[in-house]
Amino acid sequence: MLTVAFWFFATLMIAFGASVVLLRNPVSCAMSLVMSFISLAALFITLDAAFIGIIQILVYAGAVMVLFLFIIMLLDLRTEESRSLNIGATVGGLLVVSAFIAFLVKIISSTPAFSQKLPDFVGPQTSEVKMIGFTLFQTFWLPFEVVGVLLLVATVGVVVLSRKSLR
Amino acid sequence: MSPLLLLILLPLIASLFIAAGANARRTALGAALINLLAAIVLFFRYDLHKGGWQFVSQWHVLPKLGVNLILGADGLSLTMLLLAALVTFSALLVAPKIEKQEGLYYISLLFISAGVIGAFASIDVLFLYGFHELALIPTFLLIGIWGSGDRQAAAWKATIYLGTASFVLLIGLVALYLSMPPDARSFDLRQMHDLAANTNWSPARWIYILLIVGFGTLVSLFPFHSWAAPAYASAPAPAAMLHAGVLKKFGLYGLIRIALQFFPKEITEAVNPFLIILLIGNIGYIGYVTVAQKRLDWTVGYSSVMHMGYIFLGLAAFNVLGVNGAALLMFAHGLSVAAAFALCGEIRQRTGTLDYCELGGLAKSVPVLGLLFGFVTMASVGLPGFANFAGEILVFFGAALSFYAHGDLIMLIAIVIGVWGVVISAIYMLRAYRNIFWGPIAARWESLTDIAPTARYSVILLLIPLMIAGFYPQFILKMVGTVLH
Amino acid sequence: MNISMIAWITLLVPLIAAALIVLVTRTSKPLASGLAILSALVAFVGAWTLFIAKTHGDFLGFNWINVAIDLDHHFTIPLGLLIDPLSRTMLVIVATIAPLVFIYSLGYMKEEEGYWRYFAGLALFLFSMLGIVLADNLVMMFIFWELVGVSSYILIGHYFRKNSAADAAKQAFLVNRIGDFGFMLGILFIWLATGDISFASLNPEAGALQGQPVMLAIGVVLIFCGTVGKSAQFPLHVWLPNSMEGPTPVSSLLHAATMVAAGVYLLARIFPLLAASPQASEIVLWIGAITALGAGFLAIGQDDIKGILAYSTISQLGYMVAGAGLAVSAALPMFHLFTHAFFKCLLFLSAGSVILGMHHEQDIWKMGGLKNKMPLTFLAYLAGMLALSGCPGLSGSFSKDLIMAHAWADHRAIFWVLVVGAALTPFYMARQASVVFLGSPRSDHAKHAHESPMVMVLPLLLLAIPSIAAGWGFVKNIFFPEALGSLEEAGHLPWFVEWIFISAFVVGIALAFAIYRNPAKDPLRIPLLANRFYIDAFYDWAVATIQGGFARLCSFIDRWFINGILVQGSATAIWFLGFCLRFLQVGNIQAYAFFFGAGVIALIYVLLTVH
Amino acid sequence: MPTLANYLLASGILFAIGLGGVMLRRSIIVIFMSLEMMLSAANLSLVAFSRYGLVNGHQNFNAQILVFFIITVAAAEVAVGLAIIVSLYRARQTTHVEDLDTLKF
Amino acid sequence: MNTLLLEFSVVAVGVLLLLADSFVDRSNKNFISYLGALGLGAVLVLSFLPQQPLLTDCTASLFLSTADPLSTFFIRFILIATIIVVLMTPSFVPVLERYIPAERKGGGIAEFSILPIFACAGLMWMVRSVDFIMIFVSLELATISLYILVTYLRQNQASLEAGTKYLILGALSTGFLVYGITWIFGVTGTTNLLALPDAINALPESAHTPLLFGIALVFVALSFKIAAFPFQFWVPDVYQGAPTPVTAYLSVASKAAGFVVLIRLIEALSQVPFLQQKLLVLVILLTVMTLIFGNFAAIPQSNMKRLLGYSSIAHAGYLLMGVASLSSVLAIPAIGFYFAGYLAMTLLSFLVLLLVSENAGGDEITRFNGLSKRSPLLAGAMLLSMASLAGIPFTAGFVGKLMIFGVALKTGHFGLVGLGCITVAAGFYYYFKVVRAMYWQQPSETTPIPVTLTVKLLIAVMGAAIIALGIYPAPVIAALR
Repeated sequence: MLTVAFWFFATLMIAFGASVVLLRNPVSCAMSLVMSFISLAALFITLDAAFIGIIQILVYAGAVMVLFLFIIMLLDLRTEESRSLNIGATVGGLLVVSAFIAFLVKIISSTPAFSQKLPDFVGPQTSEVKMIGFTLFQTFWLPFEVVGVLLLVATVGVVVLSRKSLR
Repeated sequence: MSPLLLLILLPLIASLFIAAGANARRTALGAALINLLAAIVLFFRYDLHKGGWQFVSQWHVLPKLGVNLILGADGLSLTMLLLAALVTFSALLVAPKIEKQEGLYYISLLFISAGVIGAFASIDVLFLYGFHELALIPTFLLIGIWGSGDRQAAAWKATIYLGTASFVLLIGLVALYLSMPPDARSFDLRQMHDLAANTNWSPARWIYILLIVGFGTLVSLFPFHSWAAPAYASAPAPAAMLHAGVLKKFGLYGLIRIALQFFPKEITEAVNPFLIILLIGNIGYIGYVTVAQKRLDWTVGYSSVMHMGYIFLGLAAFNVLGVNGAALLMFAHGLSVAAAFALCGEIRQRTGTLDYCELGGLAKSVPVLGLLFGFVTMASVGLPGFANFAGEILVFFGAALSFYAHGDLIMLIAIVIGVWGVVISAIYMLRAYRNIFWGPIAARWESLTDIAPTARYSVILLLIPLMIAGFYPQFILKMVGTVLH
Repeated sequence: MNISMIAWITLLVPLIAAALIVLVTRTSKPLASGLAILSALVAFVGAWTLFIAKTHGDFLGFNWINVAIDLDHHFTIPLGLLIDPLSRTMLVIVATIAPLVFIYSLGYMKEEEGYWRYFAGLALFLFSMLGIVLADNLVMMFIFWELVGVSSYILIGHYFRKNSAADAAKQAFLVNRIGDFGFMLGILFIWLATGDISFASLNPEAGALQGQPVMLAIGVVLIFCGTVGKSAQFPLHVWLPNSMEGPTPVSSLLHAATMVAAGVYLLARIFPLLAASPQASEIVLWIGAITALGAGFLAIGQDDIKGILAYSTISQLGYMVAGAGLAVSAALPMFHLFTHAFFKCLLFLSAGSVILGMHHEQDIWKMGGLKNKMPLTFLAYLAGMLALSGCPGLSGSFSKDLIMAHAWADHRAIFWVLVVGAALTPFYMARQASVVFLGSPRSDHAKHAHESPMVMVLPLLLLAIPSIAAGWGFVKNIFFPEALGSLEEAGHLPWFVEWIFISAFVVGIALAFAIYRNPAKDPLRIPLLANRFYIDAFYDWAVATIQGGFARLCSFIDRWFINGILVQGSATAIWFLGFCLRFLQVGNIQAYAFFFGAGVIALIYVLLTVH
Repeated sequence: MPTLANYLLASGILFAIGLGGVMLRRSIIVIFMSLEMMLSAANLSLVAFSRYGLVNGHQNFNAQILVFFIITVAAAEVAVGLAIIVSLYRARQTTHVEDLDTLKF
Repeated sequence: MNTLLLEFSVVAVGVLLLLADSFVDRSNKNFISYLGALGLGAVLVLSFLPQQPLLTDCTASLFLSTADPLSTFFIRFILIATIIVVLMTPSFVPVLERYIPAERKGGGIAEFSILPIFACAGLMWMVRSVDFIMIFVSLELATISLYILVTYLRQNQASLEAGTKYLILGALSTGFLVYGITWIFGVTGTTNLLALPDAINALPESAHTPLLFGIALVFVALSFKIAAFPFQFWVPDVYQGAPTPVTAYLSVASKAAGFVVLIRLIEALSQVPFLQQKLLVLVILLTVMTLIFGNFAAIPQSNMKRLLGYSSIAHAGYLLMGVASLSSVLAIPAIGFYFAGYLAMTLLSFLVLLLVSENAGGDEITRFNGLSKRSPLLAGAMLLSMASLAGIPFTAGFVGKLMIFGVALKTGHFGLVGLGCITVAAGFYYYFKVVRAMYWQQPSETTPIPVTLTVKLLIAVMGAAIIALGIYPAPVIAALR
């Protein structure tokens, strides 16, 4: 069952991921990114990280991608004008990508520890959310604060950058 | 308050005043004059019987790393200080009226002066080095702004060349420092002397070569001389005087202080032949390059490169005679070449050219200038009565002695070429004198005004000690003798 | 007032005079000349005092250089005055002739400009010459050796606005420098070999010279180079004739009587070494002989009244050098130096008088019949000319014949060379005499020539006396005591040798008068001689082509290889590297991303593979 | 049962695809999407690692916190990035990288 | 006082300023920057008060190093840099007004001097963090505020382009950072640098390759931050396009923070035997390439800001030389000192550049022609900073180079030192180009350049700092030993 789910969603994720890069129309790119993210979330769930999965769907597939689509619509971006794609860049890019994947494969395959079976889930007594909340506010409160500041900065920045005319 | 520190600070303070808007020329001259007097006093206050470092004073900088600002002077450095003060004063004296940015002009000169004084007055090697570098930018500005001919290219080349060379030198010094026992590392010359014995000498040969190359470039040792002639040719007279007369001697001073005194015999003897070959290049090869020059400023510029060969010969002799001769020659050459450049400037001011083909017969219209130039000519061809001769003689005797001691052929060749070099320098200097001051005079030179009093006095100021030291070399040798044993 | 002080005063007064003239009395003619003459007279008095007092000793002044090599060794170059028979005699010669010439100059230079320069030069010269004479060691002699070089440079270049004069002065200095090159090396060599530079302790057995004939020879020959330069021996003789560009009194004092003789004096000084080294003396001998003969021939080809005398001087110096080379005794060359000084000085001064009378016309073919116009000059000239030609009974014959006699004894080939020279001497002198003084005037100047003022003629007459008498026995005994070296006849000479000398004289004179009885122009004109054996031309070519070429080559290398390729080249290379590198910054994000990715791959690779 | 290797490989490939997108696509928007993709790929392997608990056998939930942070930061980045893109578009009427090469060499 | 207070008080300053900006109703916003400087100054003073170390039971100690010399030094460093940059902004207002659309005067100007303060907080956290999570978030805080600042001139094409490039490449490096952290965490199970060495030592041989993979990716991100070749490509473009104060901030503060993290990482990993050699080789490679690229590519530059961009790459090279010599005790003092000097000379040069380019209307070096006649003060300041950058004695730059090369020699990197000599020569070449323009060339116009009191003060302070550090470096070095 889990296996099937994994293979299904993994292929889905990668396929849509690939189509993000391959499709020409930004909108379809965005849509396939959404799909890829959803299947990613599914994979999270297969890893018993339901909460993260849901966050993923809410934040990414939801908010972020809506933002993307919104901007695309706003700017009314048509498909990339079919300029002759730069052979050199393409070949170089593909070379780099394949090299990267090759390294990955080599590393993953060369490490026995990675081929272990999934250990059974010794989940937290309390609910996952609760647990995350606790760790977040007990142990990780400092980074959390920092992230808070970061969000503030981001808001200010977005206002400064995109507001039509500043007061 | 150490007198030496005052000696260094005075020009800097003066330049501050100038920057604040004081009368540039008067302020500068005043500072230089006080410095000159102070230098003379120190020179004679030095206690010859006690010897060694005197007037020592010290300020901590990085005591843990053995870096401190230590000022002090012994016979050799006092001689060089005297030279520096003399040349500074007369250089400022000959400086013509400056239209554009007079303040900057004098500030630059004062900075060079402060730099050389500091270099000769510091016992700490790092400051010795640093003070010398103080002159880099002022020279750049002086040549670039107020120079003549192809000044910018010359200044550009000289600055980058020298900057790089001194960085190589710095690496050498640091390496020398690092090669000492970790617990007792120091840049203090005196301490370095004591440590020289129990120092880790594995990379010593390379350090030695680094130092030779670094210092050598500053002294325009063949083949690292390309910067010198063009820079001097196009520099304004005072800058050329200070640079060729004093600043250049820093390299030799450093060699005597550091390279010669620390390194074990086997290394120096292993490297010496190459040094000798290079200095043969200076005397023989550059000598003939000088003969081929067609303009006075280039002739003098190249001749100052050539004469370094003699000093190097003295150093390469590695015995008391040679090094004493070298020290004396440093003093002598500093004065004579400064005077030469001063007169170059005077002639250029009047005629606007230094080309042998265009000049001639000036001795009629500017007799005093001619007379003075005659003296300078005779000094630089190494004529008895001028210190140059005494220095060269000593150098030759020293070289002969070391040939006698080691019997290496290359030294013999160096001696023969060195003695022949005296003929070479006679060839070009006499030709210069004959072509500029003798022969029939062209109509347009009939009505030149003779040398200005200030310039006249400044040149005389340079010639007097030159002749004193020529008639009575002990005047200098007594001093430097206290250092070199 | 002790002896050494006198010696020092004698030496230094002229220097002081020179300094004063340059510093103070540049404006006033009488003061300048007065100071100079005064100093010369002081020197004269001092010299004679020293001579009469038969002073002997080495008077140390101070250590000019004194360097402690280590605790108990010092390297010193002392400045001291060595007064011995040799220097005494030389001193007298110099100090006697100098004042005469100084006084003579009063008249000769009256009209000239640069008066003070001239007399300052003379005073400086006197100082330096006395220095050479009194020097007690090689380096000190070298110092003054250089100084006479300078003073001669100044004096030859007196008419510096004439290109010829300027060039002559330069040439004189340079050629002498070439000689000094050897001299200096010689000093170093001797010092290394014997560990000493003072004349007193020169001996061929000292130090490394012990049983090393080759070393000794090298040392002596190197020092002899100095002589070759200063005494204008072949091949460095070219400067002397050109030096005639200077005022005539200068020619007579420096370039005839004293300075050029310094070379011979040097040989006499190092005579112990010279005598001990057969190889060296052989070389010296031949150089001298060749010079004596060659210059004799060249004298025939000259038209300039001073030129003839110049070559004759060279030839006579050749005799002296040859005399030294015979290695019999130091007195032998000195004797000829002694006599020659007087009559050659006399000849030049009278030539000067003629030139002045001829309004600075020096070409003998424009003269003629002057004996009536300037009788006193003619008489003085006659004395000098005969003395020089070796007329029996006059000073020249004694010294010259003595040298040739020794040559017969020791070295037959040299003898014949010298004899031919001895026949040439009367020939060219008689030629000059008859063309200048006899016959009829060849130009207006000659027609209106006039006797010179008394101030010039008096020195002539005074000099005529020693020219005649200097060779006579009693004079010889005064000035050449045994201590200086024997002047005995060289063993037993066959009867005819005397006759060879006399016939050489007679033949020379007779031929000359036969050929040159009042011709309008030179009846025998030999291009080879007129062009000085083309030696000068060769030198000019060599200097221009070989040295100049070499210099230009060096300059070219310096400009284009060292500066161009090495320095500028490396700078350009770095600049170009930077120029290429900056084109990596193509400005395109994707390119950057690609480089980024490539960098990532590279980093991973390095980290994974390096061990 | 899928092994850790599978997850790692899947996420790695997604990451690589994102990288490729950054290098190959011209529209800045899409490039930005690819960047987001890379981040989430990282998240995936992070969660996988934590689930498989290599070190001492049982899960390490700190990873999930990290994932949480990453998502937040990414969101903020997107906001700012899109703002930049908007103002870029306003000024230049383009979101194409080729048009951004006035600064070079 | 509690060391955690520092950063939070900086944040507080920022927030207060935001409030002040929105409530105080003035068209002249300069007071914001002065207030900011004041606040930061106060924090700087705080940082000199005795800091009580974090209690071990305080969870923050998992993320922040307690006050160790390195972090204290660099916290102050970053504070000072920020203060100077904030004080620069008033002189930059005219440009801002030209390039941002404001419906009334002074609109959107305050944020320009407030955002650096938040970035400052981020960097301060960054230099102290000993945990990858903390490093990540604080780095992102700083970076995102810098994205905004770089793009701040919304209607200036260059600024926009620079912003976009910085954004995309920055995000890319973030991706690699995250992915790298993932792998390191995955293999070792920890994100804490201090715990890392033991964790690694406990690892089986087989787990080394994935670990190295992770380390490599983290290195990529850091190299991007410090602009080491081949991750330096953003630097010249972004420097050229960004608003001058921001460029200054980028080149000093964020680079410094990057280096601190790099040093912490390397120090942690060097405790693992099998990593030492690998890391050393890696760093040396980076050093060589960075030195060559930065110095040589700078030679032909004609735009001052771009030149300074290349020069900052070059200096990253020298600093990397110091990092390569970390085995020497003096290495960290050397790096710290180099930064101290670098701060003074770089900020000074940027300040002068800012004034000149505003006055002469451009960043090209030719705009500096004859500056010595137009304003001796500015020319002198620029001369001083150029001399220091080139490494002339009695300037901070010289002592910095001296120490860096010293430790390199001591560690035996002779090759690096040799290369260093050549690059220093190149340095002379391009730095003196500016001097040449200022002193040799004739000015196109001769009107003197007005200089405000603040600027005079800044110039005086920084110039004095350059010389003082050059003559008496002891205090700074002592602070790091």
